[in-house]
Amino acid sequence: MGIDAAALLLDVTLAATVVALGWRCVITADRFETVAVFIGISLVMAIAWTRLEAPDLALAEAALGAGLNGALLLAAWAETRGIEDGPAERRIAGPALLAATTMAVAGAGLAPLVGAEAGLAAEIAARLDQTGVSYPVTAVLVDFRALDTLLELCVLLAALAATWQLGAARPLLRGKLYGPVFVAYVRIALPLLVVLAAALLWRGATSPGGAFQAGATLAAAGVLLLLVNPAGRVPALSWAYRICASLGVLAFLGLGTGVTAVTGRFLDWPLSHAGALVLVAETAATVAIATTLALLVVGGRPVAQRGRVGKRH
Amino acid sequence: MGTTAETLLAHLPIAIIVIPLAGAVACFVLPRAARALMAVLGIAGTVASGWLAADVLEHGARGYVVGGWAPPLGIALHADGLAAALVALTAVLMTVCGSLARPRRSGDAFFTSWLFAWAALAVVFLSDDAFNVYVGLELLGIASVALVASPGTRPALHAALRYLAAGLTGSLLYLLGAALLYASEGTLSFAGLEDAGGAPAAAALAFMTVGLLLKCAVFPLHGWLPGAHGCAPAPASAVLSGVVVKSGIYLIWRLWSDTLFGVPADAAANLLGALGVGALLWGAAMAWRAERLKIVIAYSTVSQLGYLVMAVPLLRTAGVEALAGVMLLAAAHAFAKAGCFLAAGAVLARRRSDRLETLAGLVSQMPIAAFALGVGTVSLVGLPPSGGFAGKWLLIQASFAVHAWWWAAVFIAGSLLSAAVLIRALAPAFEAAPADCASRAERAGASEWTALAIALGALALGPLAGPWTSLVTEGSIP
Amino acid sequence: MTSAGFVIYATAGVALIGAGAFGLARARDALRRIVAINVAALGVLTTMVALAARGGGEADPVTHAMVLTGLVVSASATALALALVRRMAHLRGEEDADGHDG
Amino acid sequence: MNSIPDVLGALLVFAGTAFAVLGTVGLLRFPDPMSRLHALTKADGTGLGLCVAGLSLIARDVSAAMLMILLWLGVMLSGATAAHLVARRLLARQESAGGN
Repeated sequence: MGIDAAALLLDVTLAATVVALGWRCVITADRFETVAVFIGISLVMAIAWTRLEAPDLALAEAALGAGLNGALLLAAWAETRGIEDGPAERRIAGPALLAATTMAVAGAGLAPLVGAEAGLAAEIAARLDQTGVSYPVTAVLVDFRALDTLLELCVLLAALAATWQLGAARPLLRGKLYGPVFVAYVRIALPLLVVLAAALLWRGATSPGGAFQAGATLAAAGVLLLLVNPAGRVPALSWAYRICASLGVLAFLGLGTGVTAVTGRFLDWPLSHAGALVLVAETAATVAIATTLALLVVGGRPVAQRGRVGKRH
Repeated sequence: MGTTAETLLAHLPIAIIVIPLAGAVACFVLPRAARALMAVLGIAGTVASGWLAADVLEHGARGYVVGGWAPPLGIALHADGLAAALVALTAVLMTVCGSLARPRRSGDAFFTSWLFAWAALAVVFLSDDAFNVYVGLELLGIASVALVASPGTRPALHAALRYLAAGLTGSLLYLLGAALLYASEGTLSFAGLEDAGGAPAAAALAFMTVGLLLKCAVFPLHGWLPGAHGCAPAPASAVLSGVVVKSGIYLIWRLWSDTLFGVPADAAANLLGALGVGALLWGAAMAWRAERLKIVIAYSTVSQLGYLVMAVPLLRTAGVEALAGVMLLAAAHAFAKAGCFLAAGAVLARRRSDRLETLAGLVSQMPIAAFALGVGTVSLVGLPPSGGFAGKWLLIQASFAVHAWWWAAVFIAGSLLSAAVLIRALAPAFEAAPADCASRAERAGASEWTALAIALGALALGPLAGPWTSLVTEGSIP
Repeated sequence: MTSAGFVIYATAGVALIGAGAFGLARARDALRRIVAINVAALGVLTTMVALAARGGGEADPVTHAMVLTGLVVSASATALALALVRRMAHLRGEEDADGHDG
Repeated sequence: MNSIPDVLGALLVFAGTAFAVLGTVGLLRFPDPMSRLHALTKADGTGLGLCVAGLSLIARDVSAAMLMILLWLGVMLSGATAAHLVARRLLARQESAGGN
C-alpha cells in the first residue's frame, strides 16, 4: 500500500511537472526560456516514459528531443536573436478556445478506453519465433511492419537532402569548445559511446534497444568528433556521407527485394536466415541513422572551405 | 510468357513504391547521374503504373501483403480502380513535369525529393494501413517542402516553412487519430476498420479529417497554399497542385465513405460540403484580387479543391456515380493545372515576371504558352468537351438523382466564378505588346509544348470519360 | 501500469496537446511555432505511450513501434524546419550587411 | 525485511536526495554564474554518488551495481567537462568586457 501510494505520488508529480512546463513553454515571452523549458520537458518526459514501461522509447526521446532538437533549437535561437518575426502576442481567446476544443475531443475519445483492452500484443508474442528476434518491439519494427521502418529511414534521408540544398554548412560553434579538457573528454567518451551503441544494437534483438537507440548514441559520438576541431570545420567527405546516410534505405531495399526471390514477398525474411538478415539490415540502419542525425545537427552541406572559414559577424 | 508476366504482375503494387524509392536513393548517392536516373526510373515507374491500371481495369482490384504478414499484424497494399487511377495519374505527371525541371544547382537534392514525393504518393494511394499512410504523408510533406524551398530565395524559404508547419500539424492530428483507432479497435488496417464505432472512433475521425484538411489546404485551412505553390519552381507547382494536395482529399474520401465508423456522420459530411462551398467562393475571390499569374493559378486550386470536398456528402448518398464524376474532375484539374503552371513558368522564365500587366502581347509572342493557358482555362471552367465539363456533368446528374439539386446549383455557379476569375487574369494576354517589346513570335521551347500537351490531356479526358470512369469505379469504395 | 497510471499520463498528454495548440495559434515567431508543435507532438506521443501501457504487464509493442517511428519522423521534420529558420536568418543577415555597405 | 543493508541503503539514498535538493536551491539562490556552477556540479555529483551507493546496497547485485557506478562516472565526466566549458566561456566574456 505504501509503495503504491508513493508510486502514485511520483506519477502525479511527474505528470504535473510536465504539464506545468508545457504551458510555461508556450506562454513565456522570453524566446530563450521557450527553448530551455522545451529541452527540460523532453528530459522529464523521458523519466515519465520509463514509468510507463517504455525505457527504450525514453532513451530515444532523450537523445532526439533533448539532444538533437535541443542543440538545433539553441543554434536557431542564437542565430535569430533580435529578429523576431511579427509583433508581440496578445491574442488569448481564440487560441484558448482552440486548445479547449482539442482537449475536449481528445478527452472524449480517450475516456471510453480506460480499462478497455485492444491490441496485438498476444498475437505478436505467439508469432515471435517466426521473426528471428525475440523482443516484440524490434520484431514489429523490422519484420511485421518493416515497410514503416523503410519509409521512416526515407524520411530521415529526405530531411537531410532538403537541408543540404539550403546551402553550405557553417563551422560548428566556430571551434569554441576546443581545448585540452574537451579533447581529453572526447578521448574517453567517444569509445564509450561506440561500445554503448554496439551494445544497444545487439541487445535490441532480445530486450529494449535497437537500431534507433544505437543510431542516436552513435550520432552523439559523431557530433563530438566533429566538435574536436580547432576551427569547427566539418570535413568535406561528400561521398562517404552520401553512402553512409543511404545505407539503411539501401539495405532494406536491397535485402527486401533479394528475399522476394526466395519467399515470394517483399521484406519477407526467410525463417532460416531471418536473424542474420535482420542484424545486417539493422546495422546498416544504425550507421545511416547516426550519419543522418549528426549531419542534421551540422545543418548544411559539408563542402571544402577555401582559405578563411565562413563570414565573420 | 504467362508465368513471368503473372509473377511481375503480382509484385506490381510494391514495385510502384520501390521504383521511385530506389531512384531517390540512387540520385542521392550518385548526384551527377541524377537527371539520367530520373528519366530512366520515371519511364519504368510510368510503365509499371500503367500496367497496373490496365490490369485492374481488366481483372479487378489487386492486393499485396508486404512481408508476408497479413493485417492486422502486417501491412497490406490494396490497388482498387480508384487507387490505380491516381497512381497512374501521379506517374504521368511526375515523369513529364520532372523531365522539365531545371533545378538551380543542387539537382541531386531536387530529384531525390521529387522521387521521394512520388513514392510517398504511391504509398498514400495504395496502402491499406492507417499508420503506414502516416509515414507516407510525412515523407510526402518533407519532400514537397524541399521542392518548395529549392529556389533558395527568402520568399521561397518562408513559404516552405509555413508549408512545413501546416503539414507537421496536420500529420500530428492524423497520428493522434490513428493511435485512437488502434487503441479502440486493435487494428490499423482500413479494411478492418469498416465497422469501427463509438466515441474513440468519432474523435479519431474528427482529428484525422481536420489534419488532412490542413494538409490539403481546404478552406479555411488553406493559408499556406498560395505562397508554397506560387514560389515553387513551375514543374514542382504543377505536381503539388496536380496530385500532392489530392492525396489528402483521397484519404478524406476513403475515411468518409469506406470506413463509416458507424458514426451518425451525415451532418458532419454536410459540414464538409459547406467548407467546400466556402473554398469555392473564397478561392475565387482571392484569385480575383491576385496580381501575379502563379498566385491566380494557386488560388484557383484553393477554389477547385472546394469541388472535391463538396463531393463528400454526395459520395455518401449517390455513391459510384458521384465518385466517377469527382474523379474525372480531379484528373481534369490535375492536367489543366499542371499545364497552366508549366505555361506560367515558361512566361516567367522568358519575361522575368509573371505580373498580370506584363502578360500583354502574350498571344502574339508566346502563342503556345498562351494556348496552353487557354486550354487549361476551358477545362477549369468546365466547358465542353473538356474533362472538367464531363466531371461536372456527372456530378450534377448525381445530385439530381438524390434530389440534392442545391449542389447542382453550386457547381454551375462555381463554373461562372472560375470563368470570371481566369478570364480577368488572362485578358491582358490579348492586348497588343508594349512598343519596347519585339512583336515577333518567339520560338516556343520544350516547356511550352509540354505545357500544351498536358493541358490538352484535360481536354482529352472528356471523350475518354468512359474508360476512365470504368477504371475508377472498379471494385471501388462506396 | 494500472488504469490510474493511464489516466494520469493520458491526462498529461492531452494537456500538452492543448498547450501546443494554444502556443501554435498564438505564436507569430517561427521558432515559437516550431516549439509549440513539438510540445503538442510530445503530448500525442505521451498519450500513445500511456495507451500502450494501460493493460498492465508488458506494453503493446505495435504502439511502441508507432511511437518510435513518430519520434524519429517528427525529429527529422523539426530539424528541417530549424534549418529553414537558420537559413532565413542568415540570408537576412547578408541582405542587411549588403544594405549597409551599399 | 528491514535488514541492515536495506536501512543503510535507504539512508544513503535519502542523503543523496538531500544533496540534490541543496544543489538545486544553490542553483536558484546563488548570485553569480560561477557559484551556481559550483552548486550544480558538486552537489549533484555527490548526490548521485550517494544514491548509487545506496541503491547498490539495496539491489545486492554486483552487475547492477557496476552498471550504476559506470553511469555515475559518465555523469561526473560529462558534468565536469560541461562545467569547465561554461566556466571558460564566462571567463573569456569577463576578460573581453574588462578589456573594453
